Amino acid sequence: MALIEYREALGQAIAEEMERDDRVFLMGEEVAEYNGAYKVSKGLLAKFGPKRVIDTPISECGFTGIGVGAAMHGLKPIVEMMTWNFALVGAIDQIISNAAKTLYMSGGQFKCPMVIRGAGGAGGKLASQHSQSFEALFTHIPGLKVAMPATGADAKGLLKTAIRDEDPIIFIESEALYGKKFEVPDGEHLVPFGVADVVKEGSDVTIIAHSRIRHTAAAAIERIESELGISCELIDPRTLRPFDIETVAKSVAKTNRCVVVEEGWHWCGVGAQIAESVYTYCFDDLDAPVVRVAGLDVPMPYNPKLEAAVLPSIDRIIAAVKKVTYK
Amino acid sequence: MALIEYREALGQAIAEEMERDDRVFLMGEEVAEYNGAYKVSKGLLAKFGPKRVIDTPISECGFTGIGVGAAMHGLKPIVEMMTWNFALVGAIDQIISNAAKTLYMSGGQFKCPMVIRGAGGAGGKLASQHSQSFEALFTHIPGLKVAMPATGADAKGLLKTAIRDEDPIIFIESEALYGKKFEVPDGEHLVPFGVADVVKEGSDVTIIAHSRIRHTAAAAIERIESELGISCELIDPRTLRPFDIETVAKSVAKTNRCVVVEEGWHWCGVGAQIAESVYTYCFDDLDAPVVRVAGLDVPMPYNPKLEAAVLPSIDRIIAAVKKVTYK
Amino acid sequence: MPTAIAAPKTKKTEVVESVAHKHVEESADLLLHLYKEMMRIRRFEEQSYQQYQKSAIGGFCHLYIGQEAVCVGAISCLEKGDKVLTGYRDHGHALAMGMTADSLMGELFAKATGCSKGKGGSMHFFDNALGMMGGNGIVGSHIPVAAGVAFAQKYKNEKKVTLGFYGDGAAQQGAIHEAMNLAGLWRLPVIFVLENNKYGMGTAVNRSSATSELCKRAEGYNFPGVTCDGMDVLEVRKCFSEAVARARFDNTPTLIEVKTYRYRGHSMSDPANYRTATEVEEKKKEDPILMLKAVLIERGVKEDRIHAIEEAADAEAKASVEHAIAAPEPDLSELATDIVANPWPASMLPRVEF
Amino acid sequence: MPTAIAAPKTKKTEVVESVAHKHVEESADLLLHLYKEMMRIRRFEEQSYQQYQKSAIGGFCHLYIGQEAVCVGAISCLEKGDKVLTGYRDHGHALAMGMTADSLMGELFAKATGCSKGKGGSMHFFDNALGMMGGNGIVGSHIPVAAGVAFAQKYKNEKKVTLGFYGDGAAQQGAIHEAMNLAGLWRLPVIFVLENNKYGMGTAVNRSSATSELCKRAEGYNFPGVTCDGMDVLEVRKCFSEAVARARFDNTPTLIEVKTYRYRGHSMSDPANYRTATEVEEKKKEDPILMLKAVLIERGVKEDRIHAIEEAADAEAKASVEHAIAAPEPDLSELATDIVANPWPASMLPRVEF
Ligand SMILES: Cc1ncc(C[n+]2csc(CCOP(=O)(O)OP(=O)(O)O)c2C)c(N)n1
Ligand SMILES: Cc1ncc(C[n+]2csc(CCOP(=O)(O)OP(=O)(O)O)c2C)c(N)n1
Ligand SMILES: [Mg+2]
Ligand SMILES: [Mg+2]
Repeated sequence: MALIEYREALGQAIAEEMERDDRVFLMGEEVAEYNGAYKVSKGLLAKFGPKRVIDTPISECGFTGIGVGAAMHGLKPIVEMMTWNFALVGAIDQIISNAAKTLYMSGGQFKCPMVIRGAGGAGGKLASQHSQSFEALFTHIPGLKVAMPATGADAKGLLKTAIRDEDPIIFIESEALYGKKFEVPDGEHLVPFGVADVVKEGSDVTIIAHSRIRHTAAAAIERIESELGISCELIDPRTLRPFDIETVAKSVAKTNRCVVVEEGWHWCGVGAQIAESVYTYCFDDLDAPVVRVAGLDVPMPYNPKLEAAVLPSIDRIIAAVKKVTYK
Repeated sequence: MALIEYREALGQAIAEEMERDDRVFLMGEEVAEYNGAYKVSKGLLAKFGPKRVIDTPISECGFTGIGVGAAMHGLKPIVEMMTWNFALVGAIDQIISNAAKTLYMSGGQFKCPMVIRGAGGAGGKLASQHSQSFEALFTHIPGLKVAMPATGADAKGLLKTAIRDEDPIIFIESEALYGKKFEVPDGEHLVPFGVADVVKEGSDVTIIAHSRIRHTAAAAIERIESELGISCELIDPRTLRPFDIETVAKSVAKTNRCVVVEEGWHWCGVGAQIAESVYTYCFDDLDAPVVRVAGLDVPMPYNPKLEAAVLPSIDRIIAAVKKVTYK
Repeated sequence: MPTAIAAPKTKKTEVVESVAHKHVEESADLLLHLYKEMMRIRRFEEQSYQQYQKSAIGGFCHLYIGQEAVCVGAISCLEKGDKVLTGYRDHGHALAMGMTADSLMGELFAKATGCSKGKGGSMHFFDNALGMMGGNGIVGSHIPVAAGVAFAQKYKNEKKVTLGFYGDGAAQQGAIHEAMNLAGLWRLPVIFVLENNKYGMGTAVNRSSATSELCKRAEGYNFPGVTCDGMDVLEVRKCFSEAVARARFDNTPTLIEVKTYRYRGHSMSDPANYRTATEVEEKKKEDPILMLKAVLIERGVKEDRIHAIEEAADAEAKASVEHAIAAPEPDLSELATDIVANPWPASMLPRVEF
Repeated sequence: MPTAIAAPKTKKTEVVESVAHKHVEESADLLLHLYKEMMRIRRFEEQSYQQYQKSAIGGFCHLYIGQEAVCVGAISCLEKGDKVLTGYRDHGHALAMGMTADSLMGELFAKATGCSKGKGGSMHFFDNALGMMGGNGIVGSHIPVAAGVAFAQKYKNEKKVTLGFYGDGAAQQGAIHEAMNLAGLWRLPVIFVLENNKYGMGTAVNRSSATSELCKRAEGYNFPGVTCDGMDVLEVRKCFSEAVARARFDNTPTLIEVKTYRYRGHSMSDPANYRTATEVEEKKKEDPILMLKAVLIERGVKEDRIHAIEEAADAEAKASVEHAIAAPEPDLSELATDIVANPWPASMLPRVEF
C-alpha cells in the first residue's frame, strides 16, 4: 500500500500492464512528451519509448479508429480521451458503430479489446462544453463495458482488469479526483467488473453513488449519522455495465430505502436506470420511493456559485436522505 | 383530413413552413434531386428551388455545423440526418457541444433555432449499425428538445411546431412508419411539445409507448382486452423532452398499474427514466412494480427471426400486462 | 487470397514475390485468374439481384457490378497476411479475398452458414482467416480502422499491407481526412482506395466534392496520390502493385483514386433517375470483363477456356443459392452470443432474456 | 469594430471601402489604430494573467500574447456585419471586434456584467451586436459553424464575410476538412484562418501534421490557400484585405495560414517544457507590437502619441479589473435561464429546481 494520487494509480496500472503484455500501448493527445494533460501517463514515454506511448494529433475520430483497427488486428490499445467531452467529434462513432459492434456483426470473428479512457465530469469552472458526465450515453450501448473508479485502488484495479479484458471498455475517470490521494495496493491488484463495493455498511438507507460523487455522499453520510442518527449503507457500483444488482438488492432488502446519487444530468441519467432496477428487484422491500440526487438539467455555468448549485452537494444528499426516511 | 403516408405528412409540414417563412430551408444528403432517401422531401426541390432545398455531401459534422451557424445568424435550418445512426460521425458534437450550449454559454445572446430530423429505430433487416434508437442519448441533454411522432398527424403537427420553435429540436422519425398511411389534417395543424396523447382510454393498466412501438402496443391492447378482459389506457408522450408527467400521473392514479414500452435498448433507455418518473410521481398509486418492455440489450442482428426477438413484440407486451396485473 | 497465382514463378522471399509484379509480363494464368475473379463477382451479384427480387434476401443490398476490376486488380497484388476493409458495397471484395460464394450467399440469406452467422447481412462480410475485415455500413467510418490495422501490422513488424476501400461520396467525410493525416504522419502501410464511381447515391461527385481531382488531396498529407482507370484490371493491378510495394517496404501510404462506374442503382430500391440510360450504356462499352476478355483472345487464349471460367462462375453462384436455401437459420440462442467476448454472469445486469 | 478607422477617407459605398485597403498607403491613423488594438490585447492579457495567479479567475484561461497581430490585422479588414468565430483562445479576437475590456474581465471574474453573464468564462466570449460569435472550447468544432454563418450571410444576400480562426492542432480535425469542402463547393464567404503558432498544447506542428505546408490543403477544396507572417500586422492586413474582398464580392473562401507564435504556455497550468527558452526569446525579437512601433517611429509618429496609447491600454485593462471586482455575481436564478429560448411550463419534466 502506498498513499498516491488517483492519477498515479492509473499510471501504475498502465505501466504494469504494458510491462506484462507487449501488445498494450497507449495513444492520445499529449500522453507522451507532455506526460499527459492530467499527468496520468507521467514517465511512461521514458519507460516504454515512442513506439508504445504515442502522441496523436487532435483527431479523436481518427486515432480512436486506429485503436479499433489495431485491436481487431491483435493489439491491445489504450486510447486516451483527454476528456470525454471530446469523444463527440467522431470518436463516439468509432466506439458505438465499430468497437461495440464488430464482434457481433462479424459473427464472433473479430474481437475489439481496447480501453478508451479519460477524464469525465466537471473539473471546476470549465463551463458547459467541458463539464459533462457522459456515462449514460455509453452505458446504454450493448457491446461496451463501462467502468468509473472513485478511488485510487479502484482506479488501478479496474484499469488493470479493463486492459486484460477482451472487449471495448469505456473507462471514465474523474477529472476532479486526479489530484486526490488514496491508499493503493502495490503491484498486482485487480478489481473485477460487475462487483459493487460496499463502501460503508449501514442499516437505514442505501445510498448508491459512483465516481467522485461517492465521496460527496460519504461526507454527507458522516453528517447524517452524527446529526440525524440515520445509519447509511454506501454502495459504489464501480462499473455501470455490467451492474451488480445483487449487492444493491441485498442492501435494500436490509435498509428498505434507497437514494441514488450521480454527477450527471438527472433526466435520463444512469441514476434513472439504477433507480428503476431497484424498484424492479426490490419493490416489496421499499418503504419509500427511491430518491435521486443528480446534476441539475442545465448546461454547466462557469460561475462557481452557480456551478456548485448544479452539482449534487452534501446538503442535497442530506435532504434526500431525510425525504426517503420521511424525516 | 386526408389519408396519406407518414412521410408525406412530414413533407407537408416542411412545405407549409417553408411557404410561411423564408428563413426555413432544408439541407441534407439526397434531400433535393433524389427527393429524399425516404422520400420525405419529395417535390420540395421543384417547389422551392435549390437555394432552399439543398443536397449536401456526406459530411454530417460539416453540414450540421452549417445548420448551427445558419441558425445563429437568423435562419431556420431543417437538417436531415438520413438516419440517426449517421449522427455519430460528428453531427452529435455539433448538436451537443454547440446547438445545445450556445444560448447558455453566450448568456442568452445566440439562439439556435433548428430542427435536426431523420429516421430512427430499426427499419427491418438492416443489421446492427443501421438499427439503433438513439433517443436516450439526446433526451439526456439540456438545451435540446426531443420529439418522436408515431402517426401522420403527429408527424405533421409536431414538425410544424418544431420548425416554429426557437430551439434546437431533435426530431426522430420512425423508419418503419414512413410508408404507413394515416389520417392527417390539411393545412394548419400544430401539436404542442410536452402534451402526451391519450391514444385510448382504459381503466386497468396504463401503457406508455412512443414512436412506432405505440402501434405494437395498440395491437397488443386489442388482444389483451378481448382475450384477457384487461382494460388498457395507451399514452404516447410524443415528446421525450419535455415530458408530460401530468397526463401520465393522472392515468396511473386511475389504473394503478403501468407498463412502459420502447424500441430502444433496455439498459439506460428512456423507458428507465419514464418508469422512474412514474414511481416518483405515482408511488402511492402503484399496485405493482412498473414493467418495462424494451429492445433487448444486443446489437441488432440481420436475421429477421433474431431481429424480431430483439424488438418489443405483441407477445412481450401481453406478457408484461399479465405480469403487472398479476395474471 | 490469390497469392499462388499472383506471383507463381518467382522465388519465395517476400521481397521478390511482391516487386516481381511490376516487371513480369502478365502470364496467361494471371490474366485468367483475374478474369475468373471478376466473373465470379459478376455472377454472384446477378444471383444476389435475383434473390433479392424474390425477397430471399432483405435489408440493404448494394451491388458492385461494373466495378469488378477495382477490387480484383487491387487484391491480386496482395499476399497472405495483407488485409482489406471496405464499405457496405462489399460483395466483390469478399470474393476477391477468397471467401466462398456459399459463405456470402448464406449470409445474404441470413443463414447460420453465412460468414457472419446471419448476423451481419450484405454490408458486413468478414473472414478473419482470409484477412477480410468488413464490410462497414457507416460511410467513411472504416477508414481510420483500416489505418489502425496497418498500424498494428507495422507495430508487429509484419511487412504487411492494408487496403481501405471507400467511395467518392465517403471522401468528403472528416474521418478520411484524419486517417490520411495520421497515415502520412506515422508512415502506415495503408492504401486509401477511393473508388470513384461518379455518384454517392444520387449525388454526382461534382456536387459533393469541391475538387475534381480527389487524388491530389494526398499532397496535403505528404504521400503520393494517383489515379487509375478502374475499368482496366491490368492498369489497376499495375498501379496497386507499385503502391503495395511502397507500403510494404517503405511504409508509404498512397491514395489511389480509381475511376470506375456502377451499373446498377445505389441499392436495390434506387431507380437511378439521376443519370441517363445513355450514360450507363456508354460506360458499359468499357466493361472491365469484356475488356479483359478481348485481351485474353488477343493473347490467343482459347475461347473454351474462357467459356469454362464463365460456366464455373455461373455454377458457383447458382450453387450458392441452393446451398443457402438448404442451410439452417441461426438458432435463437445466437441472439445473445458475440455481444462481448468476455460476458458477465447472468446474475449481473443488463441481462438478455428471450 | 474599427470600420471608421479601417477606411476613413474613402467613399461610403461598401465596394469602395473594402477594396480601398489594398491600394491606399496605410495612414498614420490606421497604424495607430492597429497599434492601439494590439496594445489593448497585450495589456488585457497581462492583467488576466495576474488575476488568474490571484485566483480571481478560474477554469481554463488561454493567453494570446504574441499573436496579437493576427486577429488585429485580420479584423481591421472587416466592416459592420462581418462575423468572427474562434476557439478558446479568444480574448484577442473579442477585443479586436470592439468588445470592452470590462465585459471580458467581468466574464473572466464570472460576474453578471460579463459578456456572457458569467456563464461562459474565458473560452466563451460572445457579443451579438458586434458580430463576435464565440469563443468555442471544442477544438475545430466551430469551423463548420463559421461556414454556416457565412452560408446565412450569402443566403440573405448580405455581402458580408465570416472569419473562422483555429490553430495548427485543430487543422487535423475532420470537422475542418468537411467545412472547407462545403465552403469550396458552395462558394461561401468564409475565411479559414489557421493561426499556426507552431504548437497545439505541447505538440509541435510537425508532430501533428503530415505536411508542413498546411495552407496547400486548400487546393483540395478548390480555393486559394496562402500564408502570411503573423508577426507583421501590416502583412496580415494586406493578406486579409485581399481575401476579404474575394469573399465579399466573389464568394470565394480562402485558407490563410498565419505564421505566429504564442509566448505563454498553452494554458495557465502549462510550463511549456516542450520548447527552449531560447526559442521563445528569439521569437520575441519579432514581437508584433515592437515591430509596429518601429514602423510608427520611422513614419515620424511622435513618441508621446505612442506612449499615450500604451497608457490608455494599461488604464483600460486595470480599470476592467476594478470594475470586475466591484461587479455583482449573477443571481442564482440565472442558473435556469438561457437553457432554451422557449421554455416549457414547470408542470412538465424535466424540471430545474434548486
Ligand atoms: C455516415 C453515413 N452517412 C450516410 C450514409 C448513407 N449512405 C450509404 S451509402 C451512401 C453513398 C456513398 O457513396 P460513395 O461513397 O460514393 O460510395 P458508393 O455507394 O458509390 O460505392 C450514403 C449517403 C451512411 N451509411 N453513413
Ligand atoms: C475536440 C477537442 N480535443 C482536444 C481538446 C483539448 N485541447 C484544447 S486546446 C488544444 C490544442 C489546440 O492547439 P491549436 O489548434 O494549435 O491551437 P492553440 O492552442 O495553439 O491556439 C487541445 C488538444 C479540445 N478542447 N477539444
Ligand atoms: Mg460513389
Ligand atoms: Mg497552435
